Amino acid sequence: MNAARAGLSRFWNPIPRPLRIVAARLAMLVPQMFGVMMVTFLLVRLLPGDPALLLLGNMATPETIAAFRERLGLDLPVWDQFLRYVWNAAHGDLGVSIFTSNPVVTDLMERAPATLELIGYAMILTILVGVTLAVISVVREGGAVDIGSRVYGLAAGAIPDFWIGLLLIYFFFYTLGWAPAPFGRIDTFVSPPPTVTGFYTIDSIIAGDPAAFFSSAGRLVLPVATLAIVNAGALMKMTKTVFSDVYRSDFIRHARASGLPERVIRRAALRNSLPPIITLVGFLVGFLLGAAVLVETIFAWGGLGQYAVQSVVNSDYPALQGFVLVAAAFILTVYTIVDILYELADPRIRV
Amino acid sequence: MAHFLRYLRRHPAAVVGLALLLVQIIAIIFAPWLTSYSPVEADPLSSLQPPSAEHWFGTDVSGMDIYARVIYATRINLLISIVAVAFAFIVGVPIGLFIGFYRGWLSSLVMRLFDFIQSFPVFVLGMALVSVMGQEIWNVAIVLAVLFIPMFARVIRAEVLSLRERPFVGAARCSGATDFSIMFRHILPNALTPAIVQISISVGLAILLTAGLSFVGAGVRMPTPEWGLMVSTGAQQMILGVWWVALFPGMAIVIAVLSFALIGDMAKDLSDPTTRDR
Amino acid sequence: MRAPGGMPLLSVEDLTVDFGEGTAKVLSDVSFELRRDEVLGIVGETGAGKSVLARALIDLLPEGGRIVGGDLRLDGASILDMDAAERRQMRGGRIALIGTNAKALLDPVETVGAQIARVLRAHKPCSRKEAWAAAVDLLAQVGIVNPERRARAYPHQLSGGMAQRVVIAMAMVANPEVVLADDATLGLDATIQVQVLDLLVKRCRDLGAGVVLITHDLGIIAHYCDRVAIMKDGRIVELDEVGHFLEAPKDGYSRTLLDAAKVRPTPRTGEAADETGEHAPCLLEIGRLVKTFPISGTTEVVRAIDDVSFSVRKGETLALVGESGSGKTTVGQCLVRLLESDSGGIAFDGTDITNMPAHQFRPLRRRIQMVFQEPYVALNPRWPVRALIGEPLQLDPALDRGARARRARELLDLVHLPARLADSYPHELTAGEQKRVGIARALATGPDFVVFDEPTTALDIRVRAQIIDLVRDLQAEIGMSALFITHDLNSVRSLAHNVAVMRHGKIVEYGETEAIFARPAQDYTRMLLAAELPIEQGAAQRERAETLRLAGTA
Amino acid sequence: QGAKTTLVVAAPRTPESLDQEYPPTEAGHEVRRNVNERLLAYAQKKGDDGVLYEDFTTITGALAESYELSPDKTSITFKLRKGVKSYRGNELNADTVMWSFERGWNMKSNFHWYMTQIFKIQDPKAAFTKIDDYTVKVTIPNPSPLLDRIWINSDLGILDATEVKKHLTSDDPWAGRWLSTNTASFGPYQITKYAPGQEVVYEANTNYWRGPAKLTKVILREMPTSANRVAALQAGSVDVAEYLLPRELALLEKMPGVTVHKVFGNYIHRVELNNAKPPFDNVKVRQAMNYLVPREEILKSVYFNTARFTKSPISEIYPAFTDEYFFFKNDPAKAKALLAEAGMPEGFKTQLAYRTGDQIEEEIAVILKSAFAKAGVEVELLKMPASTLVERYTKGEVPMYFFRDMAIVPDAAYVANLWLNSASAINYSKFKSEEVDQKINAGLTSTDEAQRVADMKRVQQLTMESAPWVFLMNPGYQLATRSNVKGYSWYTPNGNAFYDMYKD
Ligand SMILES: Nc1ncnc2c1ncn2[C@@H]1O[C@H](COP(=O)(O)OP(=O)(O)OP(=O)(O)O)[C@@H](O)[C@H]1O
Ligand SMILES: Nc1ncnc2c1ncn2[C@@H]1O[C@H](COP(=O)(O)OP(=O)(O)OP(=O)(O)O)[C@@H](O)[C@H]1O
Ligand SMILES: [Mg+2]
Ligand SMILES: [Mg+2]
Repeated sequence: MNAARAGLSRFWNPIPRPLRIVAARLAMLVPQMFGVMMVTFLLVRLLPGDPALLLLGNMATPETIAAFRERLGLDLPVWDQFLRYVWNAAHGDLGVSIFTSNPVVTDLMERAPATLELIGYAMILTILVGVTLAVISVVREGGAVDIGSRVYGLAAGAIPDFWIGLLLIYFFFYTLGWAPAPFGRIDTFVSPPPTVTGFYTIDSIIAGDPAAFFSSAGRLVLPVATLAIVNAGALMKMTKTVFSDVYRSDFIRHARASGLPERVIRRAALRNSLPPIITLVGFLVGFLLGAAVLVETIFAWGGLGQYAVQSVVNSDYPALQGFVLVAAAFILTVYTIVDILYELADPRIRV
Repeated sequence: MAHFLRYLRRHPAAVVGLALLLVQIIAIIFAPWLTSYSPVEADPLSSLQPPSAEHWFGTDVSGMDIYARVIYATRINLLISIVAVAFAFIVGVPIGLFIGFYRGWLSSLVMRLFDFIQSFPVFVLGMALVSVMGQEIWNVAIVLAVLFIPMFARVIRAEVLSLRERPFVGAARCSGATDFSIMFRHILPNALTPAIVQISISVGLAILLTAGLSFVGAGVRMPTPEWGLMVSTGAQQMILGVWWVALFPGMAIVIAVLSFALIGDMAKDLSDPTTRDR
Repeated sequence: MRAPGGMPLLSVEDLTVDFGEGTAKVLSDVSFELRRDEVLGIVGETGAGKSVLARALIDLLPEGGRIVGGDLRLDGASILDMDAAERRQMRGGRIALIGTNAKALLDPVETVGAQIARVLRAHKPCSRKEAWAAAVDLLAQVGIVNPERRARAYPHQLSGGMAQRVVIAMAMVANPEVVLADDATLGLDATIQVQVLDLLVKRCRDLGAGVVLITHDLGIIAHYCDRVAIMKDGRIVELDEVGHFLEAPKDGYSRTLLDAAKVRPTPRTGEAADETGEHAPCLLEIGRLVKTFPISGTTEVVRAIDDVSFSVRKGETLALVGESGSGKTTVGQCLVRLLESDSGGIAFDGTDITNMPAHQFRPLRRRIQMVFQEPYVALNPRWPVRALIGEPLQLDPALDRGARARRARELLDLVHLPARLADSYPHELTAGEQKRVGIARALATGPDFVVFDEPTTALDIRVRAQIIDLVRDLQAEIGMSALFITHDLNSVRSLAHNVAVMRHGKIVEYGETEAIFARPAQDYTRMLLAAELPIEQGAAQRERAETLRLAGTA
Repeated sequence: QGAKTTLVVAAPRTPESLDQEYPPTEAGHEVRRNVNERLLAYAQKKGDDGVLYEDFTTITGALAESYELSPDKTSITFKLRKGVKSYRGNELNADTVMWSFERGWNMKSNFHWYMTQIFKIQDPKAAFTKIDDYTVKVTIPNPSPLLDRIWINSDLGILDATEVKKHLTSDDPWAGRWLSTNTASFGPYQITKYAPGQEVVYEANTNYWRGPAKLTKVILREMPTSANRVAALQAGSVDVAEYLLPRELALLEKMPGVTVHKVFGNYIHRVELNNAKPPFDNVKVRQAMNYLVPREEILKSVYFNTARFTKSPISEIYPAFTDEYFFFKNDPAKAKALLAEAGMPEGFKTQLAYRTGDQIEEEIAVILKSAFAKAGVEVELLKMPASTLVERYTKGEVPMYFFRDMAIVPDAAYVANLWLNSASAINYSKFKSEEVDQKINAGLTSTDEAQRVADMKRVQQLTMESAPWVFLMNPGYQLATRSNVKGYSWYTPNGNAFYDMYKD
C-alpha cells in the first residue's frame, strides 16, 4: 500500500501543479458519471405511463403494441435495459425520442445552444450585477448602494423566477409594448443566422446580419433579465459576505497601512475572494439550468428546459433520461471546472 | 426573552419577518373567517373578474375567488414546506453529524451518494420524482425532503469536520465526555447555527420549488389552492393583460419566503451567544 | 546619518480618540515626541490603547474610531491637514506599520516578492522589474537565505519568522522615516524573536529612522529602546529614559508592572525536597514514546515525538520546555489519550494506559487532567461557565446534581473567580478569566496529575503573574503532580522541580531546574536561555544612552 | 421578400412523425393532408360563412381520375390520373399505388387497420390487384358501404415509391425510419425542414396536379402555450395561430387585423365513465351525472359560445345525426333523486382524470367538481400525462376521464362502431348494449342507406338513454389568422389545408 503510494507519487509529484489538478479532477468524473447514469436510468424507468399505448393510440392491436415495446426494448429485464443504455450512451446514442422520432442526442444538440445562450448571458449579467453590487456596498458601507442592495438581497432570494418573468412580460410586452412577444429566440420573420456556435447573437455577428442580431438580442433581454434579477441577489449576498470578510481582514488593513492605492487593494481583496466566488458561480450555473426549465416555459424558448417539461408531460422516457443525463453531466463538468479553477486560484490548496 | 426583545429593538428587519410570519399564521388558522368564499368552488359565470369590492383579488378562469385561494393556500404551501424541511432536518442533521464525526468508508459512501443526488439539477430531479410518485401533496413533501437531506447533512458535516478538531472537543473528552455527549452536547449546538440558517433557506426554497413544480404541472393538483398552481393558471392570462390571477399568489410566495429569510437571519444571530446581543 | 536635533521627527500633541459620540475615550491627551534615530518603547496592559495609538499615527483608525482632539505632526507638518493622496503616500512611504502575526498580514494568494514590489511601486515610480529586484535585495538584507527563490513563495509556504521578516521588508522597502512595530514579535519563538528584533532595530538605525516599539515584554524594552512610555487606560502615565524607568519608575502603575515582570521567586527545589526525593513513588512513567503525523500529500511523516522517556513522581512538577513545534503539546496530549501514540508505553500509577480501551480509560480521567494551551478555543462557546466547570464532575458517579453545583461554586472560589461569572459564556470573559475556568475544569475532579499546556502564554504581564501564583498555590494546597509545558523560562524557575528540554521531538537535556539554569549542557538549551531577554539594560544600550546624553539630544 | 407567398403558422406542437403510418394525431393529420395526396376526395362547397367545406355527398377523383364500385360494393377500381408528378418529379402509376398498399399492409399500422377492421381483408394478394399501368382494383370479402369513402382518409395517401425505395435498408425494409422525418408524395407540399419541437417548413410542390399552391412556403413554429400563440398573432409575428382557447379567440375577435374562423366540426368532447365498474355500471348514476352538468355555464365561460351541446354520440355535421333524444338539463334535484334510486342518496367519491397541459379540460374539470359536489359526488381531479391517462383508462382504472375525439369518416355507423361497439378496442367506457352492437354491425355491411339511417337513429336513442358518457360539448374547430389570410377551408381531420389558403 505504502510502496504503491510512493511509486505513484514518484510519477505524480513532478507533474506541474495545474496538470495535476486537472488530471485528478477528471479521473473523478468517470465514476460520478456512471452513478449519474444509474440514477437517471432507474428514475426514469420508474415513471408511470406506457409510451407504447399512448403512441399507438386508438388503433393499436396487442401485437403492434408488443412489437413496439420490443423495438424500444421495453420488454427486457431492467438490468439488461440498463446495460444496453450504458453501452449505447457511451457510444453517443441516447435512444430515440418517442415524440419527435429524432435521436435524443440530435434533439438535445439542437436545443442546447438555446439554453446555453440563455444561461450564458444570464450568468454574465448575474456576475456583473452581483459582484459589482457586493463590492460597492462593502467599499461604501452604509451608502445608498449598500442599503439598496440589502433590501434587494432579501427580496431577490424570495422572488420566484417564473413570476418575475410574467411580471416583466406584463409590463414590457403587454403594457408598454417595448419587448417582443415572449416566444422563441428570434422573430419568426427573421431567419436565424447560419449555425456556427449555435448562439444566435454570435452567429449573426459572424454572418454580418444586423437584423438577426437585433432580433435575437432583443428577445434575450427579458428572459436573461428574469434569471439575473432572481439570481444576482443570491450571488451578491454571498459575495458580499466573502468580500467583506476579506476586505476587513488583517492583510488588507496591512496593505492599506503600506500605502497601497485603493484600486490595488480592492483588486487584491477581490482576488482573494475569488475561490469562494468561483464555487458560488458554479452552483449558480447548476441552479440556472433548473431555473431555465421554468423561464423557458414562460418565454417559449425552445431550449432544453422546455424539452424537459414536455418529455415529463409526454412520458417520453428516452428524452427525459437524455435530458437529465446531459444536465447532470453538464453540471458535473461545471463543478469540475469550478474545482479546477478553485484550486488554481488558491495556491494554498495541495494536490 | 430579554435577549430577544433587545434584539428586536435593534433589528427592524427581524420585526418585519415576524410580522409577516404572523400574517401567515393568521391566514392558516383563521382562513374560514377571513373570507366567505370557498377556495375550490368554481363559479363559471364570474370567471376572470378584475379585483373589486366583491372579489378583492379578482377571480380566476374558473371564477374562483383569488383572495380566498391565496389565503387557503398558505395552509398547503406552508404545510408542504415545513413538513419537508422538518423531515430533512431530522434525518439530515444526525446523518451529517455521524458522517462528519466518524470518518470511514461508510461516511465516504454516503457523501458520494449525496454528490450524486446533488449533481442533478434540483428542479428537474424534483419534477421527475414527483411524476414517478404521483401528484400527491405528501409526495411533493417527500421529494423535497429527499432533495434537502443532503443539504442539511452537508452543512452539518462541514461544521463537524472543523469543530471536531477544535480544542474544546479534546478538552471535553478529557473531562470524560463520551462520543455521544461530544456529538450531541458539544458539537451539535455549535454546528446548529448554519443548520438553522439552512432551515429558513430551505423553507423558502421549498415554497419556491413547490410553486415551481406546480407551475409546470408537476406539483399538487387542481383545484388545490396552492400558490404556484395559481400563478400557473394566471401565466396564460398575463400575456393577454389579465394581471391579477398571477400577481397575488406570486406576492404571497414572496412574502412567505421573505419572512423565512428574515427569521433565518434572526435565528442565526440569536442562536449564537456571541452575536445575540449585537 | 542622524538628523540634527531641533524639530522632532514625529510629534503627538494631546491626541484624543474615541469610538463615536458618547463612548469612552480610548486615548486621552496622549503626547510624546519621537526623534530621528530613536527607539521609543510603549508598554501597557491589554486594552490600554497601544494599537489604537499606532493606527492613529498612520491615520488608519479602526471603523468608528475618530480623532476628537490634538494633533499629529510629521516633520512639523500636521498629518490631519493632509489630503487623501498625501495620506496614502505618507502611509508606508513615510510611516510604516508592522503588525502582530505576520502571516495574517500577507496576501495569501500573491507571492511575497510581488507584495513587497507592490508597496515600492505605490510609493516610488519604478518599473516592475526594478521593484522586483529591490524586493529580492531587501529580502536578502533581512536575512532570508536564497531570496530569489523565496520571493516567489506564497505566504503559506513560509514559517512565522520568515513571514515576519517579509513584513519588515515590506515596511522598509520605501525607506520610511518612522517605523511602528505593534507587538511585531508576539507569538514567535524567543530565539526567533530576538533575531527579528535585532534586525529591525539595526535596519532602522542604519537608515536613521525613528522606531516606536509596542510590546508587552519589558525585556524587549530594556534591550532595545531608548525611551519608554507606559500606557494605561488610554493615557501615557510615564515617559522616561529606559535606564531611569528600570531603576526607579515614578508612577504607581509602572511600578506594579515592573514588579510583576520581575517576579522571579525562589526556586522550589528546596521546600519540596522531602516529598519528591528519590524515594517518592513514580506516578507516571513514559517509555520510548513515539508519535508521528503523516504529511498530507506525501508519504513522509513528522516525528512529533521521537523516542521520549521520562517519569514524574508523586508531587513532582516537571517542566517541558523547547521552541515552538518541538513536540511539547503532542506529549501532553498523548498522556491524556487525546492522541494515540504509535509505540512506546505510558504507565500511570502502575497501570499501563497506552492501549487501554476508551471506556476503561474514561474513569481514570478523573485522575489525569489537562489545562489547554489556548484558553478561549478550549471552552465550548455555547456552554455557560457553570456547565463547563461541572462537566468533569459527571465522571464522579457519587455526586448528584446538587453536589455538583456546590462543587462548581467551590471551584470558582478556588481559582478566584467571582461567583457571578457562573452564568457567563466564555466570550464574555477576559483571557485571564478564561484561563482560570480552564484550570478549574482540570481541577474539578481533584486529579492526581495535571498537564498544564502553556498556561501563561498570550497573557498580560500582570495576569501572567497571577496565574503562576495560582498554580503555585494550588499545587501547594492540593499537592498533585504536574507536567508543566511552557515557553516561558521565567515561570519554569518558579514552578518546576525538574526540567526536560525538547527539540525536534526528542528530549535533549533533563535535570533539576536550578542545575539546568545554572549549567546548561547543550548548546540548544544555552540558546534558549540566552533568548530570554532579562529586564535590565544591556551594556550596549546603556552605552548608547550615555552617548546620546552627552550629545545633548536626550 | 415573398412575404405574400410565405405563411407562418403558430402550432401547439410539431408533428411527432411525418409517416402516415404513425398513430393519428392532430398535428400528424395536418401533415398528411398537405403532403400525402390520396386517391379520392370529396367535392368542395362554399358554406354561408365563406368557408370551404367538404360535400360528403359527392366523391370525386384525386389521384384516381375516376373510380368504379361494383354494384354489391365488394370491389372498387381506380383509374389513375396520367402525368401526375411528385415533388421530385417521379410519375404516378399503378406500381406506385401498389407499392404504397404493400407498404401500408406490411407496416401493420393504420392502413392495415382500415383494411382488416373495416374491410375485413385477410389476403392482400387477393385484395389488391394491378389491372394495367393506370388501373388498380381493390376487392374485399364482404360488402361495405364505406368502400369508396375510406380512400379519402388522410392516412391513406399514395407515396412516391420511386423516391422512398431509395431509402430502404435491410433492417428497415419499408423506410419507416426515413419516412418518419421525410416526406415523398404527390400532394401540394413537401416538407423540406423538419425540426421536431421547433419548426417544420413546407415548400410547395410545383408539379402538383391541381397546379402549384399560392403559398409557396409554410413555416410551422411550435409554441406550446396558447397565450404565446395569441401574442405572436397579435404582434403580427405569425399569420396563423392554431388551437387557441375560446377565451383567447373571443379576445382576438375584437382585435383589428385578426380574423377568427369558426367551424362546427366533428369533435366531441365528453367525460367517459367506466360503465363496467360501480358506481357507473348503474344507468341511474350515469344519468344523474348528466343531470349535474351546468352546460350553459360551461358553454359561456369556457367555450365562449364556440361550441354546441353534445346531443348525440354522432358528430352533428355527419349524415344520420339527430338531436331529438337529448333530454338532459342541469337539474341537481333530479340527479339526487336518481342517486337515491340507485341507493346512493349521500353521493359517493370518485375520480376524474384529464390530460396535463389541457387547459380546457382543466377548466371544465374544476367546474364539474363543484357541480357534482351539489349531489354529494365528491370528485378528485387527477391530472396526468397523456400516456399515463391512456394506459389507465385502457385498463379501466379510472372511473371518469375526459375524452375528446373525432371520427374522420363522415358516416354514423363508422363513428358508432369506433366508440360504442362493445367489440371496439377504443370503446374505453366499456359501454355494452346488444341492440347497439347489432345495429352497428348491420350498418357496417348493409348497403341499404335508408335502413342504415333508421338503425343509426335507434343507436343514438339508446345511447342517450343509457348515458355511457357525461355528454359535454361539440367544441368545433376554430382558427385565428391575420386578416389578410384568406381561403380558409375545413376538412374532417381538422387542421389546415394550406393549398386552399392565400394572402392578399
Ligand atoms: N473597532 C473598535 N471599536 C470600538 N472600540 C475599540 C475598537 N478597537 C479598539 N477599541 C477599544 O480601544 C481600546 C484600546 O484597544 P487597543 O487595541 O489599542 O489595545 P492594546 O493596548 O493594543 O491591547 P493589546 O495589548 O491587547 O494589543 C480597547 O478598550 C478597545 O476596546
Ligand atoms: N495533528 C497534526 N497533524 C500533523 N502534524 C502535527 C499535528 N499536530 C502537531 N503536528 C506537528 O508536530 C510537531 C509538534 O507539534 P506540537 O504542537 O507538539 O509542538 P509544541 O512544542 O507544542 O509547539 P508550540 O510551542 O508552538 O505549541 C510540529 O511539527 C507540528 O507541526
Ligand atoms: Mg494591540
Ligand atoms: Mg504547543
